[in-house]
Amino acid sequence: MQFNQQHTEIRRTVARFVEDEVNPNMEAWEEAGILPLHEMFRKMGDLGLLGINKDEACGGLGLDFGYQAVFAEEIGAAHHGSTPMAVGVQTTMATPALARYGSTELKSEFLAPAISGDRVSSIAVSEPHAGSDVAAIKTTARSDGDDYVINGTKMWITNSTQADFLVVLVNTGGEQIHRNKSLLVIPTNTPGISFSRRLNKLGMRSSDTAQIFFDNVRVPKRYRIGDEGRGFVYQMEQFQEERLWGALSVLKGLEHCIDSTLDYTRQRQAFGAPLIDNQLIRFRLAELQTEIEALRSLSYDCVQQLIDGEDVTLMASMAKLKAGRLCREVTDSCLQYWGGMGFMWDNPVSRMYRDLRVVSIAAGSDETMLSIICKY
Amino acid sequence: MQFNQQHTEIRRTVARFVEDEVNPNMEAWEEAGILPLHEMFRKMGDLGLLGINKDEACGGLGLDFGYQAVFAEEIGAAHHGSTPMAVGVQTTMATPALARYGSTELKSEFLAPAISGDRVSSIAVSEPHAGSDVAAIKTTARSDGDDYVINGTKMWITNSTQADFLVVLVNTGGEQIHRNKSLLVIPTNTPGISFSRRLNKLGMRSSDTAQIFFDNVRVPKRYRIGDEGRGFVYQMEQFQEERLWGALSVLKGLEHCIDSTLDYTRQRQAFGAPLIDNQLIRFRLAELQTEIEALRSLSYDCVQQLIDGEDVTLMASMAKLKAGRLCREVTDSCLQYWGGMGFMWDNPVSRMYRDLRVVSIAAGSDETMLSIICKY
Amino acid sequence: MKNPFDSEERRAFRDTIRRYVESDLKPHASEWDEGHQCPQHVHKALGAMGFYGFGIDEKYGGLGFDDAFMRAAASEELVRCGSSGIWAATGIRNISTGPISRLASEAIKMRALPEILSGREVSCLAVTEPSGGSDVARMKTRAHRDGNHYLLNGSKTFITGGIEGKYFVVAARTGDVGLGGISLFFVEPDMPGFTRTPLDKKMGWWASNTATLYFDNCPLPVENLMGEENRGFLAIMENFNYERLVIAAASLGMMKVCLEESVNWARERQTFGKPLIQHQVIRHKIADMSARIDMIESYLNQVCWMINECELPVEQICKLKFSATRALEFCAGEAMQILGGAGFIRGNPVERFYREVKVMAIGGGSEEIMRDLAVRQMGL
Amino acid sequence: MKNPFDSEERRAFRDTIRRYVESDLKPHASEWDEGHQCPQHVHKALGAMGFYGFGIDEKYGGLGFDDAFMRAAASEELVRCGSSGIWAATGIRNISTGPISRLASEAIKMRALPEILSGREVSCLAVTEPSGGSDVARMKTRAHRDGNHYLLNGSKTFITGGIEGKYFVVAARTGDVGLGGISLFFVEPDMPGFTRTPLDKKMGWWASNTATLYFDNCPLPVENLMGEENRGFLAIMENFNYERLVIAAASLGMMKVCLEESVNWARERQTFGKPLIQHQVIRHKIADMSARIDMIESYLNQVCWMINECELPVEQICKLKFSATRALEFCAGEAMQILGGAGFIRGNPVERFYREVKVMAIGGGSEEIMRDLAVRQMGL
Repeated sequence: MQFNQQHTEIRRTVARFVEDEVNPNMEAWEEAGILPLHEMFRKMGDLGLLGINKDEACGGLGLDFGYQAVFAEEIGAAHHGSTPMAVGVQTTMATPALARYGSTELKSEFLAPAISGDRVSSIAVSEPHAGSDVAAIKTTARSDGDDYVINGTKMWITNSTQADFLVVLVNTGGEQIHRNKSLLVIPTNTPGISFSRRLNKLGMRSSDTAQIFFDNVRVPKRYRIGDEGRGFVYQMEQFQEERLWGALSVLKGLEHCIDSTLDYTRQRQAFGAPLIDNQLIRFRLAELQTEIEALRSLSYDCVQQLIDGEDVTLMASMAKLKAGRLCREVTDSCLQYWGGMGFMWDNPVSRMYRDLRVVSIAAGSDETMLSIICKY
Repeated sequence: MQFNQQHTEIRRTVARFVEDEVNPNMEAWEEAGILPLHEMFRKMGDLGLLGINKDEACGGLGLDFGYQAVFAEEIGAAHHGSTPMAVGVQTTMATPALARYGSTELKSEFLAPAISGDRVSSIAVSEPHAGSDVAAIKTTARSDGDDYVINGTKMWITNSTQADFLVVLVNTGGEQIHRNKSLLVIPTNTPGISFSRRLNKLGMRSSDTAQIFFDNVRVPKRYRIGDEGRGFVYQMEQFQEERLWGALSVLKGLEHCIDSTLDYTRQRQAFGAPLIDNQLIRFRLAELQTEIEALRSLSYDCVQQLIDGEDVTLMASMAKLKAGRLCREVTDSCLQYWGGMGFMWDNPVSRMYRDLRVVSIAAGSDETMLSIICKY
Repeated sequence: MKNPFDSEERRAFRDTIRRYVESDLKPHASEWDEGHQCPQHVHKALGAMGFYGFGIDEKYGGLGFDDAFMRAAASEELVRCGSSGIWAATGIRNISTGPISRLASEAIKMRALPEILSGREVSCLAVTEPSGGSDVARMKTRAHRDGNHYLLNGSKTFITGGIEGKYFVVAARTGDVGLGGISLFFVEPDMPGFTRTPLDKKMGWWASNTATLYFDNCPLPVENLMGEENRGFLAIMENFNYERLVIAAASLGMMKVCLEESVNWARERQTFGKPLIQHQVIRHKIADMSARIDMIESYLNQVCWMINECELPVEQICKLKFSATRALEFCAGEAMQILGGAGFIRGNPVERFYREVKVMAIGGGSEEIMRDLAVRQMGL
Repeated sequence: MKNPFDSEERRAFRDTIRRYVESDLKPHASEWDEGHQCPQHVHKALGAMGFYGFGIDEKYGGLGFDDAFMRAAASEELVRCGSSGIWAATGIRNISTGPISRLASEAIKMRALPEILSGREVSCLAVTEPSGGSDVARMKTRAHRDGNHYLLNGSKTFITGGIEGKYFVVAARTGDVGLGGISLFFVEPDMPGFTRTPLDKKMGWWASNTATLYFDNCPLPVENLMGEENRGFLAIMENFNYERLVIAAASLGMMKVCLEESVNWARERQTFGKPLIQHQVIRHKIADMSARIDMIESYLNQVCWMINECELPVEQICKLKFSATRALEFCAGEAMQILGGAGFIRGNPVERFYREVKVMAIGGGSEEIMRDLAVRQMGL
């Protein structure tokens, strides 16, 4: 990928936002267990960051995914995993299908305010008994005149307790499991929707995650994105950007782990010399830097393919897989060199160790990525 | 990296050469323990492949390193490691410093016939007690009027028993170990040079490797490449292309391991189903493909940096390190799935398992790469 | 696996602990860990079972014998409650009772040991300093002789149980820089100049409290010097060996729980139309976990046997310790992966153990220090 | 490490083999391996030491007792000559003597066993087929009853020692498809229709010959049926357990050689101004190798104890086998890396072991098959 002046501009804007608005408040949000999403997104909307690759008609910048990729990479400079994930849900997980297949009316009602930062969105696919196995979901939307009536439940839904609307994958009828699903937009104030308490998680503790229950929830059919029965295909398409976001948005966080570990091991004395004088530590960190750089190159190549309109399923799955593996390897190795300090709750590496463990699990587990790669 | 028509043209020429001239003869060469280098290089010279990124004045094509990279990748389609290594010595290990810093006279005497394929070249840096630790070499060149008189020995020298001339790193005087070395061209028919028997190696068995002894070998000072005392710096520079060659030239060989393993496990039945139906095997091969693709992206990025005139020391070391690691991991994992067949000497994966083991050792060991990366 | 070194007594001791863990600890482990406490009745119950008494004379309330197999079994069984924090809050006691029973004056032993060994009071060993980690040779806390007292100055950190501790064994410098100038002192929190603050935001081990201790001209009667002046280093070193042994044993117990939880979940959970346990990658993960558990168990038995029968096998203890925590790291990681999203939600032992892996790998000497030490012990 | 299960007899047996290996095999191992031979006097000398006699009655020339520890010790010591090919050429004998001594007719036993156990003749087990690998259930070689004979048709491959073999135990199908239709036969090479060709271009194990056998209407007297018809599968399976045990033991011996060679080289070799052994990465590699050796040794002892004292621990044997070959792979790879270019030149044991790793990992059941089997044995 080649970067031009405008890429650099976006990179600088995001970097400043992270430095001024995210990192100084991050510890307080971790303590509170929730992010002030409406406030945060309005600020980002004002900066034009929530619709970089969305249509200008809806308030977006109309740029290609390469610019969005820069945004993903740079928002990853946040010193915890929750902010990049929450932002990713808003721009790259819940809204791509809406932007691509939604009616003009639906887009002006939901997409435009998501881009301006006035409305918080969330994507609801997983269910208690269907994680990576998306085709096995059980939530149904029964046709009733001009409406759908939705029943079921969705699990592990990020941003959900603050969301103004959800994009939900449901069964709309038929036997063939890849052709019987649709994507619906459901405002969270619709009667019949309820939420579990916020789930208590190993990491990503600033991020609100909940289970959602649908009890005879009624929405008009015009809230459906695109064609009936095409929801599975739309979601699979949408997954590619989600996975690519996953890979891009961890790069800086992993590098921050290495950098802070380098700083620490340079200061910390043991046996009469700085820790970093141990060949083993230097070598290990060098090797991890190599792996992160390989992930970056792989992700950029994939972004370029996406821009060129090619099928990125293979490359995006590879990038996501490698990201998941690295998140575990890098955080684990770095933590070790902090000794007892690494065991403290507020340690930067310890936080990433907890937060990024989810990368191998969410948006399709490592094993699901491997399944996809095998089929190519 | 972007590829144009001319890249594709070179790729096709090399692919055809490997298919017609290398792979049908490879088994016989392995048996004989030597490659017919003069014959092979003359054919390649006729095709214009030995000076892709060398000056047109010396018979080269005058193209940038990107074209040479395509050549490196494609020659790696050979079904053993010896041919890519021998060719790499000729084009990318022994001659870059000569092309860059040699006098016009020296280039027309040695570089031009190396490009046309009339002369075989070899690079002699390692010594029995100085492998990766290049600064510790002991071979000396004493100044005597207009001549140098060389004494010492060089170890593990590829192509050496067939070489017409050697590029040799020697000590030319002074204390400072990074400023007391020079690169000399030494024709192998100079009196006082002798060779050990061909070394018997774990792999790379078509490649002739020997120890070289210099006993009062006299060459004129005009055979020196560039300035006296700059040899260490020239060699370090030359190493970057060598290491990048190392990474690029294993890609196709590793993919061949995977492809042949895929073919085999599709055919081979066990417990009533093809081996490939085992999820574990599919997943493992998918993961390895991912790693190879990451190495390719990393190598291409480094090639682009080299073309752009940037310092590639860091990226080339990373690419070489990752190549060394992957050579072990891929061949080892693939071999496993062949069962007893993989243990046979002529098995394609078994050969690569033996041949490519040297990648983690030669041209600077993995640990040396790690040392370099640490310093950046 | 059947244990070649089993005996009637060892089986009975293990069974006693196991039954208590199953009935009295397991149902509450999650609640206590989240509540940052380990109730006093747990200390007392373990005391009554002899958990703290190895190698200590009966007249002080000890067992009057020692046995490496029983020490290991006690730790292995205790962590099966699902929180190694509860084990840390109780089991780590033994690193301070060793020096007290060997080195303290008769009066101190008669006063303190029965209190500690019965579980009524908590004792702690204080070696690590804020600036030094495992590097005992650079210890900065000093004790100056002043008439009938030593004046203690400095601070200690990462002291497990330090908030509730009643008796402390504190290492301080009384001589020159280096390993030869360290002495051990018996210190009590009501002495003037002694203060402590909690280190309460840890990744794991929530059931156990951790303290930083500060000493500001704290006056210690000369009788509180434990053993000879300037000879404290060896006493600390000996002690580390037992700490490392029980860390390996506790890691083994945690690995077994990870495997059991994985198998239970994999049998229950359906994906892609069949139980998770029927997927070959999951089955092979289970085989790998089980093989590592067997290897660590065999190695642990070998080392216990050597401790009982031969000289203290320092080299093997080091290698056992880092091998066990590497294996634990592998098992906890694989168990998390098998449990998927369910493992990420707090309240299950796998999630808790995943957060507790690193303290096992670092505490008692990090894996790196263990390798350095092992190679030196090999005479290289 | 000191072995808790050592006894006078076991020590004496191990010492005898060790002394012989040191004085008579080690000096020639490289030459024999490169020369693709293992001289007959080696077979005989090992026979005289009782190497082939475990579990076989004295009247046939056997030892009259069995002991898993001694079986393991013999293999561990033998590979220390520096070529596991020599071990393969001799030690793998035991997989055929087991079935012969349990199942063959008295006449065959009296005739063949003394020849084999004394090392005068070579015997082989022939199960694997060109199309089937480890998949016994799909065996294609058939034996049809025809009057007083069975007519044998088919082929077998990867038969260690098959070129010089005088006696063969051949598995063939006499019944339906599946595991229930396999029988074992005693076959001799002078029978009509028996031919063999060498598989001589192997990556390693050069000292041992390997054959493909062809049977073309080969007539076998009915007395040559070993045990009951269609009951051969279980006999093969039992046998595999001992084969896997000794592969693990041989792997342990190879790992120890890798470690010793690494330490010796690292002490001698100077890089960047100091001996290689002073570089921390090299020291930690050595610690890691040593820890894995200890773990495998401990696990092997545990399994030997279980074989002697309990029921055959099939689950543990599977896990031990793949754990041992994984560890060997690690040690051989690290040793190669420490030796650098010197390790790449033929003639040293590390180079040879590196080429022999995979046959240990595949022979007797691949690591993958071992994991599948272990999980099934765990009842999952």
